[in-house]
Amino acid sequence: MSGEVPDTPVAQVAARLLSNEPVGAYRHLVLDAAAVAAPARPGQFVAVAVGGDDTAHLLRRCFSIHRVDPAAGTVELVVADAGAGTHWLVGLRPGAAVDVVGPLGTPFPLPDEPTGCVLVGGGYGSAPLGWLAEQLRAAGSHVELVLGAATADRLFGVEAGRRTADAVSVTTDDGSAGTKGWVSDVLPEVIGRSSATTLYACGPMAMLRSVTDVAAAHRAVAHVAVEEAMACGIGICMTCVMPVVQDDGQTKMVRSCLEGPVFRGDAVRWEAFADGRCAVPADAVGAPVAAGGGGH
Amino acid sequence: MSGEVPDTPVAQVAARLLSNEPVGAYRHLVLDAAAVAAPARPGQFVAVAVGGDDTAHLLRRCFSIHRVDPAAGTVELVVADAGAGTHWLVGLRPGAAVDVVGPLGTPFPLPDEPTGCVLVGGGYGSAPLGWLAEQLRAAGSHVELVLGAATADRLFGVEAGRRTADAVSVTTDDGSAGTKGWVSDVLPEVIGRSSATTLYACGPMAMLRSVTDVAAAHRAVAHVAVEEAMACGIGICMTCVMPVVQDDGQTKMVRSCLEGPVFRGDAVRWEAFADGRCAVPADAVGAPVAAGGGGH
Amino acid sequence: MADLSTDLAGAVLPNPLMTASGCAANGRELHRFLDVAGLGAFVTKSVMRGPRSGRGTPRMAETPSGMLNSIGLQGPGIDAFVEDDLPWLASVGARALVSIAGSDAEEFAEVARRLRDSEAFSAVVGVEVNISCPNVANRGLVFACQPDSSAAVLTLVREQLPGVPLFAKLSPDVTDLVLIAEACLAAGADGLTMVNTLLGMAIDLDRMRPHLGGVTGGLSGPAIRPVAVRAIWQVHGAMLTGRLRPAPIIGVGGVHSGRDALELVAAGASAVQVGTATFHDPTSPARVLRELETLLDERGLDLAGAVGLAHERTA
Amino acid sequence: MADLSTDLAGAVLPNPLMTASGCAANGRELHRFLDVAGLGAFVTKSVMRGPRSGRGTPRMAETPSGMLNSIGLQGPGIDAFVEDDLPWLASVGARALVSIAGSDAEEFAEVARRLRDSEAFSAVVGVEVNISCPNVANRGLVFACQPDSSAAVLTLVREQLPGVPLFAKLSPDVTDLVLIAEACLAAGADGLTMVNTLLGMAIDLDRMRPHLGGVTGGLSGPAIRPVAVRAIWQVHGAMLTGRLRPAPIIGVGGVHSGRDALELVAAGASAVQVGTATFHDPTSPARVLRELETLLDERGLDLAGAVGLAHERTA
Ligand SMILES: Cc1cc2nc3c(=O)[nH]c(=O)nc-3n(C[C@H](O)[C@H](O)[C@H](O)COP(=O)(O)OP(=O)(O)OC[C@H]3O[C@@H](n4cnc5c(N)ncnc54)[C@H](O)[C@@H]3O)c2cc1C
Ligand SMILES: Cc1cc2nc3c(=O)[nH]c(=O)nc-3n(C[C@H](O)[C@H](O)[C@H](O)COP(=O)(O)OP(=O)(O)OC[C@H]3O[C@@H](n4cnc5c(N)ncnc54)[C@H](O)[C@@H]3O)c2cc1C
Ligand SMILES: Cc1cc2nc3c(=O)[nH]c(=O)nc-3n(C[C@H](O)[C@H](O)[C@H](O)COP(=O)(O)O)c2cc1C
Ligand SMILES: Cc1cc2nc3c(=O)[nH]c(=O)nc-3n(C[C@H](O)[C@H](O)[C@H](O)COP(=O)(O)O)c2cc1C
Ligand code: FES
Ligand code: FES
Repeated sequence: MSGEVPDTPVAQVAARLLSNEPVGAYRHLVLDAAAVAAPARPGQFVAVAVGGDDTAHLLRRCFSIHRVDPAAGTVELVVADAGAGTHWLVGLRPGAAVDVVGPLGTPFPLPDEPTGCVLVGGGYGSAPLGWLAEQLRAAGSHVELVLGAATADRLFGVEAGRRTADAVSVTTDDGSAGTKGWVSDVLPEVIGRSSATTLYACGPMAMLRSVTDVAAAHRAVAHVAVEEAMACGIGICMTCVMPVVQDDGQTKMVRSCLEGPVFRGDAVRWEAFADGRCAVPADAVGAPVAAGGGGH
Repeated sequence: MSGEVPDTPVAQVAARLLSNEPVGAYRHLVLDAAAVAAPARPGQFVAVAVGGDDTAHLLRRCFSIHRVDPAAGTVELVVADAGAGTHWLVGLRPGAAVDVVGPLGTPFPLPDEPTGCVLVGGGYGSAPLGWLAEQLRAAGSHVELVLGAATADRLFGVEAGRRTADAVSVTTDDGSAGTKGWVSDVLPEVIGRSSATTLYACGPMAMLRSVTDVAAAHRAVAHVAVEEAMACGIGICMTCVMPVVQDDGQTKMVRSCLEGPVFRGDAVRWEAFADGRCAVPADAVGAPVAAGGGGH
Repeated sequence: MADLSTDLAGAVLPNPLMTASGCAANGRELHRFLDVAGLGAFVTKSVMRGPRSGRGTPRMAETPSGMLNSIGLQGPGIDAFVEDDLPWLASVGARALVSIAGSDAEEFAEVARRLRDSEAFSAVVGVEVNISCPNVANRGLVFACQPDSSAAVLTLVREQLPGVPLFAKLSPDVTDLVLIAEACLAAGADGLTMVNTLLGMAIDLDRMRPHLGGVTGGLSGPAIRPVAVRAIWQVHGAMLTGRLRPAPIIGVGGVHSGRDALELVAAGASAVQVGTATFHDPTSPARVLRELETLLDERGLDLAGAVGLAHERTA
Repeated sequence: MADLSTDLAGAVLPNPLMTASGCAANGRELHRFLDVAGLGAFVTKSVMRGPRSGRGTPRMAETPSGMLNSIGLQGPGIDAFVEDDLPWLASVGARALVSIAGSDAEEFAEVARRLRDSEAFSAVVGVEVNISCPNVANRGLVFACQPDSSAAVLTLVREQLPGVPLFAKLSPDVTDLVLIAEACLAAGADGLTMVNTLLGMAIDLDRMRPHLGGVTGGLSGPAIRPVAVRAIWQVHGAMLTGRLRPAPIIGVGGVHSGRDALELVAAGASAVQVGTATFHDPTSPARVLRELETLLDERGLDLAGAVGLAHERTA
């Protein structure tokens, strides 16, 4: 809890929902939230209160910012109807008020010089990639997108990507669109042909790990946006931690809402993650000496 | 818990809200709930789930049935925006689904022969009286209404009453409509001039008690519909009890959702009620011998 | 199709779903909404020796995802119960798990005796001993607060009811639940029902005084489910490690859906009661049963295979 | 305008609102949303001797009107805390109520000593001793489960911090809270903070295993408010009847609004902490303060006059 709190602006706003349209298996939400839109950068997220005034759901739900329009003051999200909270959210009608906190977390770091970039998205994880692609291309980088999902309807941003990026590759687990398989199956070829030095990825943990591996194999750097369960989104609860190697070489359990969600892929201790859990590596700072450890 | 469960029909329905219009300080709700409408009689009530799927509000809210139209299958309610649950309910738009259980409780007993009847309502308590008045007049009784409220906008059913009943008297605490004062101020005169033998009342406890007193002074019988806090509305929780003298002269703590809400006024042990509480009379069956008594 | 039957210390029930004591009266009221004979068992309101008026009102307060009650064990007394309520349950074919209570151990025993001697006793599949009620002899502290007072009750009840499946209903408001469970099992309980309500309270802010007539009350509903799951986990875990002898647990606390019921089962419950949720939806016990069956089917599990399963899958 | 000031065993605070330990990190994070110096006190995350990684994930589960957490007391350790966090709190003018923890009584004392010897100690208005954490010497049972282990901690901490207002933070998961309170006050605590989380648990139904990395976790949020009100009521009541010596109580548990805060105050709390609600609304502690002020104004009460008021109005 030391020293890492950003001094960038963050706001809590009663945003008005301007539109809510289906897009494949997801819903595309546009919110009127100027104070969030203005400072936001790709990779950051918002934390949204769900369920209304008398809800039994206490915790905010986090969503990557799909894009913002600072001039219009809008913030856009792509939301999967996953459980009770998202179900409520995607059921809102335009005009409804939505309590939004943001922008939160670290953005994708942009390269100092134009370079070859590959942006990898899994499912709704591709939500922020179009916006990122635009910024990268505007700064002169070559940008290719690799978008994967379980099925065609769970792909997001393919059409828009074809307009924005230099090329788009698609994979689906079931082959219902693009190459049958995983993004990691096509990624080496894409990196190779575009001589990419920088990868950006957003999606499930397993995907982020394999993107990191492929990047390493190609001497590229991967910046990955993770998705850990978050109770607060603003750095005060310590629920969203993961083991990340620090500059001094030590592994710490760091808050992915504050020091992430974007991390360097090669700094994440992937081997600690298994079957929906993440263990504290034995060499992490302050790791329990014996089993147990206790206390809340 | 013995023997008193009615064998009249009761239903749980996902009712559709057909309309929701303001009426004075209240909202008038019309629900499509044929299975509730068909068997309902004036004095009975419904128990409505509030707050939606993910609500923190577990308990149903109870409302007198304003009237039903068995042919149309509609049930009408008059709802005051009193707290969180009613606030949610009055905010629903037509088309919404409302989980309704009913009809519940005892109806107002109708006289065997035509007679003089005075119907007394306080605030939204007058909701069921118009419907009751129609039934009484159809059976040949003379019906007068006495409607009171704190302020003019909290009166309900005055206009409709003038069409239905033989006469309508109005009181308000602040004099903003009708006679300034309480219903009990005008009631003696109304009873006297109409030679009423039967009173029906619905409203706050203090009003029901004074209606009972006035009735006794005029050798009339008062049937009062009470409003106790109810957790279930269907007789399974024992929260809604009040001390009522039984036919055998013994006082029992009876469930007002099952053996009420309509009781003979002279059977209710009014002296047990004070300042928002109701004590168990010392002579009630099974009354605690020492203080405490314990257990849930 | 999952086999839903469950063996509760000899009482073999076709399915594990039950009402919870005090949340379904004695059957007739709920029978308007669901067939009480279709439940694994119908659990009656705790009955004492004589008729009881219960406490004054207000007896309830809604709380976030829960409620407080201070009913004060209102009921007709054991004689009226065995004359009227139990025969009715028998007449519709319900399996009755009869909940009994007392102000001292002797009253429990007396209630048990009169129950045993009653005509409709054949409808009784077991007796639930509600030791989470106040012990007059001990400053009104509930029996279930202490191992010795819990054991005293179970011993006397056991004597009256040889061969009848006996479940001790525990309060979660204790420092060490396993100790109480141990005392009950040693004194003759065949199994445990967990949990009764948590002691709670609400303030009436208009009058700045306790809201409930009984001042404090019992907290129930989904709000307490995590406590119920933990209690069942601890006690079933103690059985797995040998600290307690194995015995069936009936889970109760905050069950509102089949998912909730499966949580209690996975933690170690062989049967599940639905209490407060029935106030929200009168068909809850039957609905939860259907939902639980679907969840078990989806997982390819029989009920017996799901009981305590989460213990096997803990690293 | 209501006088909101409160005297906590000599620490006179301009208002009774505080963050809750572990629900506001150490100040900087929340300072983006509200001025932490505007609160009666800022309560820091329980700090131990050395840095601690805490537990693996998942560390949280949402539950009806509440949540479970198994953080495992992650933190930088007392040296980093006094070098970095405490000076920051001092620099913005916050009044710090520093929460300390330990695996044995000696660790508590050591943390207290290093705190006392630190440069920014002047920002400390009091110390909250989190005895609701596991005692390695006693099978990992929390200190606050037993009077003697609670007293042992308080005695050693008291020695290190003469004259500093000392609050023992109690767990509600005990049979007799008054006993624990008594032991803490006798051992040198100036007051009590009540309550810490309830022990709870959730099952991951996809994997049929405990959801939390730590298996069990602490239940917090509005769901537990009735338990907090009851705990405060019991302990303040014991002070009124002379069973306990009078001492200030800091209330915590499920406060989400000014009405909730007033419930705790009316039950006997002289100050109120807002924990989990801050996750829902980062401005909660400041908002609750405003709402509480309005409610007191409406009732013509000063804070001091409202503390424990419901006891006077009980029949
Ligand atoms: C930084 C970040 C960015 C995200 N971006 C998006 C996005 O752009 N689009 C999108 O649809 N979803 C996104 N998610 C996932 C989204 O937050 C979850 O789908 C959502 O929280 C599920 O809530 P629920 O109430 O529908 O499900 P429930 O299962 O009812 O949720 C129960 C609890 O678990 C948490 N939880 C459940 N699933 C997840 C998950 N996958 N990740 C984190 N917490 C979870 C919830 O927040 C809640 O506290 C993101 C998550 C994070 C952390
Ligand atoms: C038989 C009966 C008939 C009723 N008829 C009507 C009617 O026709 N129109 C109408 O507007 N209201 C009627 N009420 C009152 C209505 O039920 C309450 O206004 C409503 O329950 C308040 O809920 P809330 O969530 O808005 O308030 P909250 O204060 O948030 O409710 C909290 C809890 O207290 C209970 N409660 C609060 N006020 C009352 C009350 N006055 N009576 C009973 N329980 C209460 C609620 O049911 C809930 O459990 C009737 C009540 C009963 C028992
Ligand atoms: C209104 C009410 C009355 C209750 N009465 C009893 C009772 O008589 N005997 C008993 O053992 N438990 C009683 N209980 C406790 C329940 O049986 C159950 O243990 C508790 O409510 C937790 O389950 P739930 O969350 O599903 O309601 C009562 C609970 C409520 C809400
Ligand atoms: C995520 C989380 C972490 C907590 N960490 C601590 C802690 O370090 N020390 C402590 O004394 N209490 C801790 N608590 C308990 C809270 O301070 C508080 O006592 C409890 O959550 C009840 O209050 P609430 O319902 O307002 O959250 C923690 C609670 C939560 C939810
Ligand atoms: S989500 Fe609370 S610290 Fe990250
Ligand atoms: S409201 Fe439950 S018994 Fe009457």
